Amino acid sequence: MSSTSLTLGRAKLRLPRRQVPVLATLVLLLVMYGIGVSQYRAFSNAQVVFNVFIDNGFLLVVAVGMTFVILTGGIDLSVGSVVAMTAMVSASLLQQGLPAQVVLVVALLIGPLLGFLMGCAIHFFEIQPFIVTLAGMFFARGMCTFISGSSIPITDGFWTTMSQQRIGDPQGNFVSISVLIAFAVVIAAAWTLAYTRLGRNVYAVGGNPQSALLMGLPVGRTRIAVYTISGLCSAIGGILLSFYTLSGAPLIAVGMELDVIAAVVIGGTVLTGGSGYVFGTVLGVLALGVIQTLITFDGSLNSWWTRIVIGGLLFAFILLQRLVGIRYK
Amino acid sequence: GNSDTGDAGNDGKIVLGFSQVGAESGWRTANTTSIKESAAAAGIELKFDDAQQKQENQIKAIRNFIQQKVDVIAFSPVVESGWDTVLKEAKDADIPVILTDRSVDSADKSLYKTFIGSDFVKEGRLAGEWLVEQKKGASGPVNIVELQGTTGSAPANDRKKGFAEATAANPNLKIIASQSGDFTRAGGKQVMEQFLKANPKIDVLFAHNDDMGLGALEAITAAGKVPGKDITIITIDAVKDGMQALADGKFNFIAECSPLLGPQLMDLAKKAHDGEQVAPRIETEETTFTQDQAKAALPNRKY
Amino acid sequence: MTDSRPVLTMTGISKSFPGVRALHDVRFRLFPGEVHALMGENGAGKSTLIKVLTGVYDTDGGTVTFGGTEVSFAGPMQATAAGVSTVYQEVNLCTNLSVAENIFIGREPRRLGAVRWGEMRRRARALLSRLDLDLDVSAPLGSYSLAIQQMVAIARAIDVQARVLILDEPTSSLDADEVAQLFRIMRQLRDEGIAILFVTHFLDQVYAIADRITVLRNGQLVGEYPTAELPQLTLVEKMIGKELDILEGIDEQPKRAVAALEKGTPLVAVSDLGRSGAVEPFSLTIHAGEVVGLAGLLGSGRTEVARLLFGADRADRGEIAVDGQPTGLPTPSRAIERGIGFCSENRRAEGIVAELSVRENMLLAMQASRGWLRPIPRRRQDELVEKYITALQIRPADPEAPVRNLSGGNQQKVLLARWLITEPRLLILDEPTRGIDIGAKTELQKLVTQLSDGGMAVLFISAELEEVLRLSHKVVVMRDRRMVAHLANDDSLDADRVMQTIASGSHREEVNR
Amino acid sequence: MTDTRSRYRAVTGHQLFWPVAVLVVMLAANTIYRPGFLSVEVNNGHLYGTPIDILRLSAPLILVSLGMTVVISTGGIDLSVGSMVAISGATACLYISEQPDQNSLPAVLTGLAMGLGIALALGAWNGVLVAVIGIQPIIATLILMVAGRGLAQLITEGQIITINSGPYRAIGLGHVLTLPLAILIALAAALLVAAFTRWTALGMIIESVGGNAEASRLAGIRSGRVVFLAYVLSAVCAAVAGFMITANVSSADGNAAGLWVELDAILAVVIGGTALAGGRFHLSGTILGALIIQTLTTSVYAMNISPQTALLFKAVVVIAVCLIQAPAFRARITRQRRAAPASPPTPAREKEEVPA
Ligand SMILES: Nc1ncnc2c1ncn2[C@@H]1O[C@H](COP(=O)(O)OP(=O)(O)OP(=O)(O)O)[C@@H](O)[C@H]1O
Ligand SMILES: Nc1ncnc2c1ncn2[C@@H]1O[C@H](COP(=O)(O)OP(=O)(O)OP(=O)(O)O)[C@@H](O)[C@H]1O
Ligand SMILES: [Mg+2]
Ligand SMILES: [Mg+2]
Repeated sequence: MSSTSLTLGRAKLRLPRRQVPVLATLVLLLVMYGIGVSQYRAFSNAQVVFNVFIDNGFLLVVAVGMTFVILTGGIDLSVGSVVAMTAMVSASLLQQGLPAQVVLVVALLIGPLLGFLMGCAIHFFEIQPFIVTLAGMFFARGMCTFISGSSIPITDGFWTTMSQQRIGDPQGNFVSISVLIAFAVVIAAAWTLAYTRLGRNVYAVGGNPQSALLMGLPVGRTRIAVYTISGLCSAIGGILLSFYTLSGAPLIAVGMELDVIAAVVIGGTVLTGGSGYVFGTVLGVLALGVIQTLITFDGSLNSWWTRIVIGGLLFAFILLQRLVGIRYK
Repeated sequence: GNSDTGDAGNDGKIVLGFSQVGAESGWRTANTTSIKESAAAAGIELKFDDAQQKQENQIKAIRNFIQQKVDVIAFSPVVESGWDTVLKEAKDADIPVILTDRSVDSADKSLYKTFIGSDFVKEGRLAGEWLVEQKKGASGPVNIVELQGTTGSAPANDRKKGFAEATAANPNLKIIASQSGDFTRAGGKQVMEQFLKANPKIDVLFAHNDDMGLGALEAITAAGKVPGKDITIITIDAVKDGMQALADGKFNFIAECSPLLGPQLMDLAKKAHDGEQVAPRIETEETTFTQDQAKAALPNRKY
Repeated sequence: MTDSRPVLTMTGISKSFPGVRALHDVRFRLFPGEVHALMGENGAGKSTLIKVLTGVYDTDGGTVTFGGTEVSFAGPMQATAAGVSTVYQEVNLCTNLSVAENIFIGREPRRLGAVRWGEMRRRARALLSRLDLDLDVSAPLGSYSLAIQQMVAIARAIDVQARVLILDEPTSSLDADEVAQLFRIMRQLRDEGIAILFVTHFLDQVYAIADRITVLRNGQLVGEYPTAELPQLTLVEKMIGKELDILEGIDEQPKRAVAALEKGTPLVAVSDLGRSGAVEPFSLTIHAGEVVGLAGLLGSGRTEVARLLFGADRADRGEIAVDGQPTGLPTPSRAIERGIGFCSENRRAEGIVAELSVRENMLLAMQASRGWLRPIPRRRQDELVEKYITALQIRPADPEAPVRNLSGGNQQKVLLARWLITEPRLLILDEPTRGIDIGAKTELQKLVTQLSDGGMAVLFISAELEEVLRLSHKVVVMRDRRMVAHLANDDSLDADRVMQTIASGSHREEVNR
Repeated sequence: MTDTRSRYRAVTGHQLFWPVAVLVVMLAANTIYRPGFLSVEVNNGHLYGTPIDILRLSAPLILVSLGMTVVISTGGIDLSVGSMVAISGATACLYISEQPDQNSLPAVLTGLAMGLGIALALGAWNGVLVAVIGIQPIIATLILMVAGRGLAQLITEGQIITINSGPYRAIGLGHVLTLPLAILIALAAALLVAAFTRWTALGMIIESVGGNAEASRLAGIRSGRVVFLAYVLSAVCAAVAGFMITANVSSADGNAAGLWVELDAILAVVIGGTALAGGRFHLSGTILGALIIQTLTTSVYAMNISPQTALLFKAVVVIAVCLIQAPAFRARITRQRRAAPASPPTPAREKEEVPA
């Protein structure tokens, strides 16, 4: 068949296009970093980059979980509250004198459990993810204030070590253990998405749930799994946050779900599902982190200008990303 | 100033990195303005960062200040706990830290130089004590409703605590309802509307800030009651609109929480930079206002 | 056919949807080693029967026996696992995934839990070459045309080690070559003892491959017959329930004269229209009242020509003149303004708006051209909808039914109605007869003839060459995304000559470029 | 027998039945807790009572949700409505506060016009980002959600602008025929949007774009314009809500006004039966959704549920609401009950809808 050879030629030309959004994001990120270096003294310190990772490790982990959910075409609004709830639960259990290992296990179970329940509600009762996870968000935040109205400090030795241990080079540059954990999560997630059945089912369900069902794929199981994974990532994120702040506070991570969704979407994952990469999400988180670092380094903006400039930088970033994307289309 | 340590300060100026909570209220904005103005007046270069009410953002800001090698770091902690790690990094970088407005709960007091600011518990207590004094002679029960700040926030927790402690002195004083009005006028009004409908007899309103009190005023008026007379109103903060209401006789008492700690902060920043010894706790000069005092003070209120 | 025990028996199957009784007490048997055709008009209940079998729908009553035991599959996953492999009507694959994945997802080759991508691609290539396809298996499926997607769906189904293979209208968008290819494989599988359930509206195909035929009408069983004992005419009568001489009607369509039409300014004159990577620049004229057929093999670029003409894809070069007036490159709304309509081949993705009602779907294009400020008066709406529901025999005849509840063929009719309502001057029909039953197809062909007699120009694309030849005044041949010949449809033109032209790609006998 | 049953089916099958039922149950629960909950009296010539409060307070949410319904129906989402509320309210209040006579009607009208004007511009901005540049709606509107709050604070300079203007106040607190003006405005807006979408073909076109954008494009719909219009409409609705919210307390708070209203609005839309993926929209359902949310908030205060547990309470109610609303859930419950005595081997289930 003569026609098919041509098809082949055309498809080959198309191949790298799938990576274009991610590449564009990477380039823009580097440009933004370059601007920072040229504008602000001390921006070029390696530690600045490390700090972006240290300060956004928990965000990254949560965003990875959200990537799974968004890839199936869903959304999880509960992540910020689950992060806070996990930190609160850990802090309050530690305060009551439970051993660190037990606390870790308990804290890491709550998030996935909630995620699992939400996934079940979404799948079995066919309720829209938005409303289910919004209820989950109220619930988790409610648990936070229910546990304690005020913040609870953590003095546990294990937590303190995890928090203050610096892993670094002789120049004094360092990262925290949380960063390593975040990287581990990223790699595990990327591997899961690329190389396991679950991962491929996630893309299929996001591409077309009805087709996936007719193809005999476990649509329900996949849906429930992604919300459970997101819950697990939120729980890990919560633990990292409690390492980060050594406390549990009822109002921490308010509105984090939006940051997370923004990071995932900036990273090139499409909100309707079916396309995107964990690596893109990493870039999305970094983009948000660098924007924030730029603003702190500037140090001349008042509160409202801070917001306006964040919005402006976000806009510039997304616009350029989009334009680069179109150019190569 | 000395140029030997200040690497970011190019012309020998002291560089102060300040991380503000946000701009969530008029009070906070006045606080920011005070700090900016007095920094300029004192010849200190200010690196200002707005954390948008998020602790994570404040920690990030402090890390970046350390990278920029500012001379002094100051910040108003969003919450009390969770600062040890980053404060340790600041200490390792030999940058003195000053807390404003609110303290942190670190066991290691060497992590910061000093804390300058108001004491929320004390404000609540002052409000409560005034009420106890007023209702000394009351024979029957006095019904109090409370408008709390944002649930889980430190001022709300502390003011509630201080007020409860003080009013415990008189068993006649009973808090019959307590809800969160989120520190906003709209919130205060909406909650007060329901309080008024659910409780036929309300004698006292205690609001955790002026704004909620101002919102509640409208609800009280709409219910056909006279604020300040039928219902005694006590609030905290003393922003301009609140003071006006107090002077007009609509409020009965305000415990001040002054945002104007800029000059004191600059003073401390200089001392800290020069390595001078400073007291570990410095209270801002604050007072309380009755209606008459408000009338007198109102003409020269700055915020 | 040899084995006397059926591998699959369905008895007393009933299924109702709100307001529609899709199946009523239907019995169906499938023997190992046979190809069993399930026949019936659009909406007769064929797809529903299949979906009940594989557990997509629950039954309201009846039993399914598979391999001697009574079963009730909870869904396609269980059915597949039990050995029932299905290609549902419409392509039900994930266009965002690669071709290879679409074939293997759910049963990817793995090592230690990790998908072996290389192995998967290799096996996909091997499998596709069995179907005589050479695709880039790592390209996203969505980058291939619907026909190729259909082939991929088939590849997926035949790779499963199944005892029963179900194909619901797999050939609706395939060319003769691909059909032959498919049949070769179907025979091979049948000889291996696999039972095949096959749905199609093409009678020739039924007689070419089926051993046995079950006919449904209005959700009820008409009967089960060995193919040899059921003449075509009787089959049609059983399907539609009336005695009609449809077949003669179709065969005796006279050749259409072209000469008279080719005078004056063409309605649409295209010169050098092209889009790099999609189709080479081409020129074409269409006169009022003319039916132009596009012939070519699968993936030869017919759809792309149609899309460029309508502005569905943006051309990057060339010009279009309407009534001799040069107009800018079209966009869909501009094309409609100029009286061009386009009925896409991919009705699910590009045609119906599933949630809206039949009425709204029918009126969409007309409303769009009027602008939203001028709604069509309700009475006029009802008139129009009523008219076309009757004319095209759309069932159920309920204008307010959500279009997603209609059977595939009836959805196609709704789309056709959408464009007929706009009374276009040039109607582009890309595979309009896809999946519609023989009665409706004849009606449609008559309609096209009538419309063109009334002055409407039609660009007609169909995988069925006979149909193209029957209707067109002029046949344009596509090959490898290039227009290679314009042939006048006179007495000398027949399917063989068109095939030759396609094969040789020669430019002879061009008419009015 | 069959007649009553089919009538019962018709009633419970109606798309508004379950939201109404939820609302009724909530009101009933409140009345049990406090018998006077539903009592309404005349006070100063207008109605006074908790139900009236609920109506008045839900008016802004209804407005915002109306716009949100249309946006969601096109397959988008508008996160910037909260900021829009703050900006329009702040603009109007700032202008009015600078006038020598705050009670003059022309001044108030000018202020409103300015607020609306800014909202129109910002709505158009959102519309351009989504419809022209093609940025995903959630992220396109997130930009204004972040920057818009800054803009509102820039307008108020971080302070709360207090005004003392009778006419402006009336938007939030006025009464017409003893009813709160706010709810009348909201209902008028709802009727307007309904007329706008249902008497013209706009509604169908919006639903078509939200249902299948590509099919709509090929049917000749210039979906860009429709989508653009939806965002502008949403901004205008938010602006009017902003006037109401600020008028209610006679002050503009750039930080707090409309905070998180976008989530409430989306929730209202979803409770009202409009799918977040776009397509069919239900304005009356949205209004009910908004009423439910406000009733829930008011219940927390009226029942004096402690702030620490208020969120848990809300969560439980929202979960209950979505469960009751979900046909699949009800089907399971009723089938289980029916299946218990008869116990057929495989109880019938409703499954995912699959096109033919
Ligand atoms: N999900 C559904 N909801 C309501 N009615 C439906 C649904 N699916 C199918 N129907 C109806 O059931 C009947 C049978 O449809 P089915 O799809 O089985 O027809 P078919 O024989 O496959 O037709 P075609 O040849 O057009 O594909 C039709 O009247 C159709 O409208
Ligand atoms: N939407 C699309 N996006 C990208 N490429 C496409 C698209 N549709 C078709 N193609 C590619 O263009 C080629 C030509 O397809 P086209 O649909 O025009 O062929 P055709 O002659 O209509 O054949 P058929 O429709 O029978 O497959 C296809 O093989 C496919 O690779
Ligand atoms: Mg069918
Ligand atoms: Mg085609």
